[in-house]
Amino acid sequence: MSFNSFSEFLAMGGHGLYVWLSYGLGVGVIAANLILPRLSRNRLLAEQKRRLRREENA
Amino acid sequence: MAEKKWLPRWFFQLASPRWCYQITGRLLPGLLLLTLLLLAVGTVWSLLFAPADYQQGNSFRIIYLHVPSAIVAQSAYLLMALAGAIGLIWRIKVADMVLKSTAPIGASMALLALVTGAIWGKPTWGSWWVWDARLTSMLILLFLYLGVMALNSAIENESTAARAAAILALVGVVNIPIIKYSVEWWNTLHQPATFKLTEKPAMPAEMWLPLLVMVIAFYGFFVVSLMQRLRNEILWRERRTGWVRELLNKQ
Amino acid sequence: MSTGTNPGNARRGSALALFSATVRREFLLSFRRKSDLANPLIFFVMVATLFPLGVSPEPDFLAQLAPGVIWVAALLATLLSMDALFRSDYEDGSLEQLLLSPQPLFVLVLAKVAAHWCMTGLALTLMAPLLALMLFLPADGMAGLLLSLLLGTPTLSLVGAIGAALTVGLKKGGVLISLLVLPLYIPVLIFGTGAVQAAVTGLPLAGYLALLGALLALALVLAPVAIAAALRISISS
Amino acid sequence: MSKPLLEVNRLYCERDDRVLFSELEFQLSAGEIMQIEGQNGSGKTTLLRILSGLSLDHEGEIRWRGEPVAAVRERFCAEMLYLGHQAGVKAALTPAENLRWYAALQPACASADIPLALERVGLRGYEDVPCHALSAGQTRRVSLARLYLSRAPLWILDEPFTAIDKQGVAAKEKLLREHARRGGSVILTTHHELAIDGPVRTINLDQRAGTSA
Repeated sequence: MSFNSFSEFLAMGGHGLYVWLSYGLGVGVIAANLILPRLSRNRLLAEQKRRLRREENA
Repeated sequence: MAEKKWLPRWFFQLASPRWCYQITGRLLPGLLLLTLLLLAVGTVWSLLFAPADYQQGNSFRIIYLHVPSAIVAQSAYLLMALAGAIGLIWRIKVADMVLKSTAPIGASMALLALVTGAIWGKPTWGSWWVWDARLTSMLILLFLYLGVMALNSAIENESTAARAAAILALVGVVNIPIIKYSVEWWNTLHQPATFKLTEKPAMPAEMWLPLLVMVIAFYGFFVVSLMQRLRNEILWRERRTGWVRELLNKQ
Repeated sequence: MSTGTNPGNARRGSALALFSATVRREFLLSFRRKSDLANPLIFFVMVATLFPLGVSPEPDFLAQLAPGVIWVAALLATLLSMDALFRSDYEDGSLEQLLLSPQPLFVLVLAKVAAHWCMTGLALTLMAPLLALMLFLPADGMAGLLLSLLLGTPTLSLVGAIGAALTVGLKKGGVLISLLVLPLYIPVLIFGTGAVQAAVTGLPLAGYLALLGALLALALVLAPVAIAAALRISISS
Repeated sequence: MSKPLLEVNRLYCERDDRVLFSELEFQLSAGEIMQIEGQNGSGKTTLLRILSGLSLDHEGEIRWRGEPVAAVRERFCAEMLYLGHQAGVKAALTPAENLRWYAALQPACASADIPLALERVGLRGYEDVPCHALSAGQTRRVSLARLYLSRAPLWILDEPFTAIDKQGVAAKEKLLREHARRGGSVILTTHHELAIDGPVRTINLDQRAGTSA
């Protein structure tokens, strides 16, 4: 453990802004990359199911 | 070869995306779990337990994001070019889809590497951007990714788009070493070497071990994200085939 | 009437004839449309004019800027002219005939790029001293400027032609081509300006020129293959 | 002449989510004329582009003189003449200059025949007029003059008679007939009723459209 207290951990020895900004962005980019394909998969499946129904009715 | 005579060729070509879809479907949950675990361990380790650098202080911890994303961004380009070559030579549809799916992930990794590099630069160099050789090469890599993505989306016919993007990716991969070399050279001409991003002589184990974990975690993340996108792409391209219809009906 | 003549012998002799026929055709086409010929050159001068106006007319300052400005202007002018390389051939169907020739495609492609370079890259190189004067480039740098442009612009044409071939089937190809090609131009730009700066400060030029030559050799070998493949792909949809 | 010149096996092609044709099979022997029929958008042009080797986006096999086209591409290109939708004529060049470049592309064409070919399509006296000064029909005839230059056995012609007047069409039909009699073969699309005595095979693409399994 490199820190003695939680507030010290947050402060990161004065570099808190930079470190937390970076990690925030990192989490954001990774989460976006994992979640967006999932959303587009759901959209794709719904779309294709609708198309299938349309074709069967036609 | 014998049965190839009476089965149409496209049957064999269809077989492989389907197989690919199924195998990735089986691998994906486990890999996702493993990746999230590694990411969590790596993040906690690098933020809490890794020692601060004696010169850079705690801003050194940004390296644990910057280096893995930079490594993945570069490897992803290699993979993309490889997939492009395979797609061009053997006309394998899945390779085309891998190429298309890799580009956005690689681009986002390059972007992350750039932004974290810039943020790291503020406390270290005193400004948000320095024309450091590594950052500049990464910026150019991002441009190359954007070019491949733009070309892929500009051409409507999917197989034409994939082949064109493959050519561009191959041209890019020939150029990357040249670009890197030229940028490094330019950098030494114009800037006295000060702090180099991630050029540590003999990093102690408590520093590079979490870095290793993060690199592996990022590779895992890349594979998971690639599989997700690839599966979407397969579903889309194969949407009129029997097995996708079945799959849709089952759900 | 079947094949009749022996195509093997005819083919070997005619690749060279085809090269010169294509170069001649390209020249003829450009001289019949003189405005296309002049446009990149005018652009070249205009960009160079913008810098003193936008930055500062101070001679010392401009002299420092000159190598980079001239090289960037040459690079952009080449890029600007690239889109037209295959476009008119694509629109009137000549490109189809070109692709259906039994002759090796890279010869044809090389001929087109060579002709294109003569009318842009070479012309830009010959115009460069004028810009060097306008931007107060020290006289010592002139040789470096001319030699580096002479060796560098063919690479720009070859690499740009890959972009042109990839985007020839697209309506909005003009913008896309710069996005694809500009990152690939960076090494040429770095070594080109490096050569000029070395010449200005009296350092030896040979290393830079050798590197530019190496880039050109690599482009000469690889680019025609890529251009030919890209053309086949672009026309196939 | 027992072996067919061109052999098409299980050709499958889709464009924009639509199957244009699947399981298309035919053989073309020397001396045959084949007309591709179908409504607009049925894939006539696409089929001709596939046969000529311009379009790669298809599945199935095409053989030239018994060998896969991709393997004998150079020979196939030397023995094939393709006339596309666009004339392939440069507006800034004169008819003679256009044909000279074409002759350079196709070594089987003799550039010495160019004046004769231009005379046959009725462009005598226009040799040194830039093509942008010619009418649409005249421009089309410049590209048709290739038929008189070419010694290629296979002609693939996409709407060769557009913008050509009646007499011109009759002359071209005669030319096709002669070409077939000399042992050449032709694949063409046209909106005209072909008036060629002798057998003309037809393939109708409207009946070929199907769905993929």
